[in-house]
Amino acid sequence: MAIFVNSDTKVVVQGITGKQGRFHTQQMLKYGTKIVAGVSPGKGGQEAEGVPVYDSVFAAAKEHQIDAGVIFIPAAFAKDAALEAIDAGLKLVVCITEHIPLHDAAEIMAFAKKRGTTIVGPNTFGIVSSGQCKIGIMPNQFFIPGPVGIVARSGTLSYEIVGNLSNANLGTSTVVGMGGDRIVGLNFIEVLAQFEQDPDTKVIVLVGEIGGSSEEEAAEYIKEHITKPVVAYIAGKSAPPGKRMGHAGAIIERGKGTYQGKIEALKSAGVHVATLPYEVPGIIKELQIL
Amino acid sequence: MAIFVNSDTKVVVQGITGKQGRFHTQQMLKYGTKIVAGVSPGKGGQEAEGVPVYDSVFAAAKEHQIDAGVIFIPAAFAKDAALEAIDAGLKLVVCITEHIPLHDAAEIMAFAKKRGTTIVGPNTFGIVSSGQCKIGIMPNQFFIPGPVGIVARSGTLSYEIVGNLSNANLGTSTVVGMGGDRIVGLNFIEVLAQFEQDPDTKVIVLVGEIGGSSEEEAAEYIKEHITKPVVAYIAGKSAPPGKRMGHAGAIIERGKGTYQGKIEALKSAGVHVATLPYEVPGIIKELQIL
Amino acid sequence: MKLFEYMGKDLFRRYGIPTPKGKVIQEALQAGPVAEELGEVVIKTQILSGKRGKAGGIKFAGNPAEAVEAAQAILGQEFNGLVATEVLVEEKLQIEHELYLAIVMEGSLRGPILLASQYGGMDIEEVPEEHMVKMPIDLHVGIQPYFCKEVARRLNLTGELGRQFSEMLVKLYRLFREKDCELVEINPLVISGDRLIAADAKVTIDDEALYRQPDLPRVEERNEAEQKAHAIGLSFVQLDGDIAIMANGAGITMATLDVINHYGGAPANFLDAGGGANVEQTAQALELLLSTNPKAIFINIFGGITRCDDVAKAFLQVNSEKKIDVPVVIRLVGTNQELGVKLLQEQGIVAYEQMQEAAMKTVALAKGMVG
Amino acid sequence: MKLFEYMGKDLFRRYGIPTPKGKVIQEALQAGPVAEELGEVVIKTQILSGKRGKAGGIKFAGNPAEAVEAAQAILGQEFNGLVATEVLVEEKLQIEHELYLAIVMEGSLRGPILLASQYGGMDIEEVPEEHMVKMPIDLHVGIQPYFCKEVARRLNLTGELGRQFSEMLVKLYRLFREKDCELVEINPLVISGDRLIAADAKVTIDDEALYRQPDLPRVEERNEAEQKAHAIGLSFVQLDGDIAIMANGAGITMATLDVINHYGGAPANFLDAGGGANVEQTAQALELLLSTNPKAIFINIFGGITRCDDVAKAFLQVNSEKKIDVPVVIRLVGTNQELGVKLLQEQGIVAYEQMQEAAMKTVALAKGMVG
Repeated sequence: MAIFVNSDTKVVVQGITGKQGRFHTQQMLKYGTKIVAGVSPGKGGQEAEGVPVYDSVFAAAKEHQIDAGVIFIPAAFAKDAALEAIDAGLKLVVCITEHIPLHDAAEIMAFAKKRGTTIVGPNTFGIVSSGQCKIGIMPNQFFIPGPVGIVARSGTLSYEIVGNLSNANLGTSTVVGMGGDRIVGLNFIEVLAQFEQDPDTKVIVLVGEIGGSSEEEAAEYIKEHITKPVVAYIAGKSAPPGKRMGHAGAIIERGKGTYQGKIEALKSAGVHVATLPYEVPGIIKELQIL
Repeated sequence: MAIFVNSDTKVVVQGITGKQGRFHTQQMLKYGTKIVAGVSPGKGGQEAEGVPVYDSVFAAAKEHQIDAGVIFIPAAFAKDAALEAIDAGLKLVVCITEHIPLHDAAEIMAFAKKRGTTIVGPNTFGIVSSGQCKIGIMPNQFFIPGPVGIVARSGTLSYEIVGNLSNANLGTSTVVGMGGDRIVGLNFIEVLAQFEQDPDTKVIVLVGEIGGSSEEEAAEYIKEHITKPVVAYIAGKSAPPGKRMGHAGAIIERGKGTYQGKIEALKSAGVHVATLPYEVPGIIKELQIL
Repeated sequence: MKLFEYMGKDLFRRYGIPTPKGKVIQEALQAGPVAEELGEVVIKTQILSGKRGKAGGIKFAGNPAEAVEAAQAILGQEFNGLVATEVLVEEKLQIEHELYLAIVMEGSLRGPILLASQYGGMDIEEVPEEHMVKMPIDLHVGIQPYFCKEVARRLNLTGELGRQFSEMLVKLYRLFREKDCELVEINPLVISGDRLIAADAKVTIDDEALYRQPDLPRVEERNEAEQKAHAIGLSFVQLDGDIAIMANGAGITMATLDVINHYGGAPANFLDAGGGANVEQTAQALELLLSTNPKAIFINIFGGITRCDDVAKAFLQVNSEKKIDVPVVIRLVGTNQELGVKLLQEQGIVAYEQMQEAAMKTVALAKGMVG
Repeated sequence: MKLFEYMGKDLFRRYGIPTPKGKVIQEALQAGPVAEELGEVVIKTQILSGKRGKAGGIKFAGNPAEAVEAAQAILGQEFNGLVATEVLVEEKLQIEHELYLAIVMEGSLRGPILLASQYGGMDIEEVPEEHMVKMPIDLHVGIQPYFCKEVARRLNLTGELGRQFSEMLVKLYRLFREKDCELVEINPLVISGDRLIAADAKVTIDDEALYRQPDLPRVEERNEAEQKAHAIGLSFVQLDGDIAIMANGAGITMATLDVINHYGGAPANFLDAGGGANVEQTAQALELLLSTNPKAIFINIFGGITRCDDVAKAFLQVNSEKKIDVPVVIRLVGTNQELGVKLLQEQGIVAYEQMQEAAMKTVALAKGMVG
């Protein structure tokens, strides 16, 4: 099963002829992702990595059934690319691009909501259903099938945890990168709800960080709706307030978004909290559910 | 049962202290409509026709459960009133106001669609589920319960047909006035779909007119989805092209929206077409389904 | 409200949409100096109708003398039933290709749609469906760069022309939104050398929004009687028959015309007195009908908000003031029916209850078949 | 990017939002003429921090001499850790009531929200929840008249003040949208006689959108090292510890700080070299760390896009160029791990595989507990 994407998902790559787009198309194809088309204005009719290139998502969608898109487009043009993907009817759009202006992100989300499109990102490493479909920039080798569903705000930190899990012989069902920006398309709640329904996912790992309130909202939701065990790791315990820690969303402002607040909320929701990232596999083993 | 509104529907009247608003509030109350609140900015705290008045729909919605609203507000301010009703979370809004600018209507519909609000009108006589709930300006005396569901673009013409039906001892389940403007919230299809599901409705009467393409679209839909008998009357057979016949929507333009085109479409969908409005009851009797 | 071509082009220029150089004139002689300046010109009659070319309302001229002659041949003439009082004298464009572009409010979409075609210049209804580009516009998102590029792509406009097209489309949509348009249409949109130019302009403004468009010119399409009706708030359309008709509500008025027609009568007009007319409005409506000198008058009232006694009072008032000398058939049903019928009866006037019977009687009266 | 109060008020004025009369000055003596003109004044230190009043950064003056004195007392002083180099001299408002008004981008709503309160002037976190008005703004619909009236109603602003408020709100939202704001805040929004005036202005611009806001002033909050890092495209935050840290990715860098902290170490910085840094970028990052004179350096790489051999090469390059003399702990996992580890080994450098082990070693080294 897996969530959001699977071995049937047909993908278009926006910005396929750029350096990033080309490289990651290659990597995704290697992983087994069904990339059916690429888009690059003015380069319609060409091929990139063996994938046919079109001038627009509309043009690609006329020739192929397309379920999802992935955006490798510079920040200044990413809004337009995302709006096009939404307007062309894509059901899921992964926006890898970072540094997208906040108001642009808000406009993307408003249109996506109106049309029922799921946006992953922006500023995400993407989403991967292990062994089936990878839409994103994560290294192929770490994502092997298994019972752990992961939802994270941060990329490399997820790889770290996935790496630790695989050292402990634990694979992943789906790994979702929500993105590090203030405004992202998916929040923990929507992903948790999917994991709860997914028979392949036996345990959920939530990788959060300081800033915003999505971990607190997730805790509320877990309390009411999630029956599967949840293990959480929150980064940023030692971060000072008022400083943006790399991610646009990772900032403690006006006393909100603190590590302590998040941990308390999660604990009171029955979530198993790891203090250090490499404690996650041990906690899962202790649950004795696998 | 009935569709869209019933004896449980709780209604707010926007513009309740105006001449029209006051008069029709009185009439609706007489009919048995559950009017729980009225809105008139600056008059919060007063009463009108025994109904408590609030300064805004938000203020009214804080004090009462409200399902539907009806707008008696001059055209220039009707868009704002409708947007407020939608934003305040009303599920159904009947917009009686005529002469609303086209772009305003489009903006209302765009917001309503986003929020899942059903708009009846603008430029409508409203909607009535006979014996249960009347939201609109139709004369009370003609709307008695019965097996005929009516959906119409025009008010007085509907009364004419309802009058003819009641002379023939046929009452109505729900009568829906879509409104005479070019852009209205409900089209025939959405109403037909509801009538199809409504056990109280045994036969459907569609009252159309020249202009636009909603009758043609209705015919397509009826062919595929409606199992109940449909009787149609279309006004405007003798109207010349290019002239607006009272309603903003009633105009034959560029060869589109003609009487002939509509009749043909309806007939080919198996609809029983009345050539003259007073033929409707006879056609229903001939169907021998009641 | 439809704008004349030259008004539409003025509006285009205000929004930065390229149009041919030109000038609108009322006297043929004025064509001379314009042609002097512009060289080869086209002279286009300014009427609110399409198919002007086929009707002979568009002529070309190679020099000032020819221009004056062409203007003379058009001015004062009738085309498609409309008299030309103005002509537009414009530079003759070198035309590589003609496209079609429009934005229109579409009822079934409840919002605007873009229509475009690679094949412009002809009647757009004649362009095969597969050559039409139709893209709904989301009001909340408007016209975004990707949208323009996609339309340009489907029209095969690339490079510089594509760029010009995108720019034009954004401007056209702004005009459409800001000026409360029902329709903006450019047919043909011309490729002339390396430029895109709007060679025609058709702009229709929403009548209901005119109150907030004070800077737009006003064009009056109504005839005198229609203007009078409009001034007193009635919806009136002149037709070419001899039976004057008044009813209350647009739908029932249309139906009344149809019924009269069905029995062989010819309606003289459409007059919707409104769903809630009072005595005074009804009387005014009646006077308007009388002023058109019909052979008979049919008043068809189904009283909802309209009260039957008000209608009876209005009729009696007008009748006492100016002794109505054409046969009048009155059908009265609905609110306060008994009261209205009684008022009429007291003056010896019969009110009908059935539309059918009343309509048949009216037609018979108009044909002089009954007294 | 946060704007100073006076910049925010300049922006307010450009959008027609009423502000007190005033002038920003750098020299205390300049306060004289301003007070001469304005009468009673308030002198406000211009620093990017709240709670300026409590810190003594806001003073009142009844005449020019007092104004100069007050400016003198502020300029060059430190408030909340920030040095005041400018003060704003403003007319002292007669204050009937203080409100709060803000528009902010809210992550959980994925769009803007309006925040307002009848109780302004104080720290907004201290206002009880039930006195806060919170209304999400739909980007697609914007701020409509009903919305303004509803907020005004909830703030008990009626009549003329309500009208002024609605007008101000529309302008504030336009500013918020057009200037790519994360936050616009007026606290307090003052009722002075019959007028509403923005007595303070807090405006935060989205850093990612600065490229399209060329007409806004630029405010630099970063210190020197942070600016240097920003210039080479690295995300760097200076902290007050002594262990320099570099990792690849914001999340793992934060986690690395936490782990170091957990074992009793004190991170000197946050440095995210990015998820896909190459040799050159990594080398620059390393040089930056060296320039801060830490007691130890911890390089924590989980190679995804980042290649471990690139990191190894970068380290060896810097090491050969400028002989690194602080202890460096390198953890290398992921893409091209073997290659990277081998390159280091060839130079006698051990790479760790486990974050835990590496972090503990780093802390021990920084504390001089091991060689």
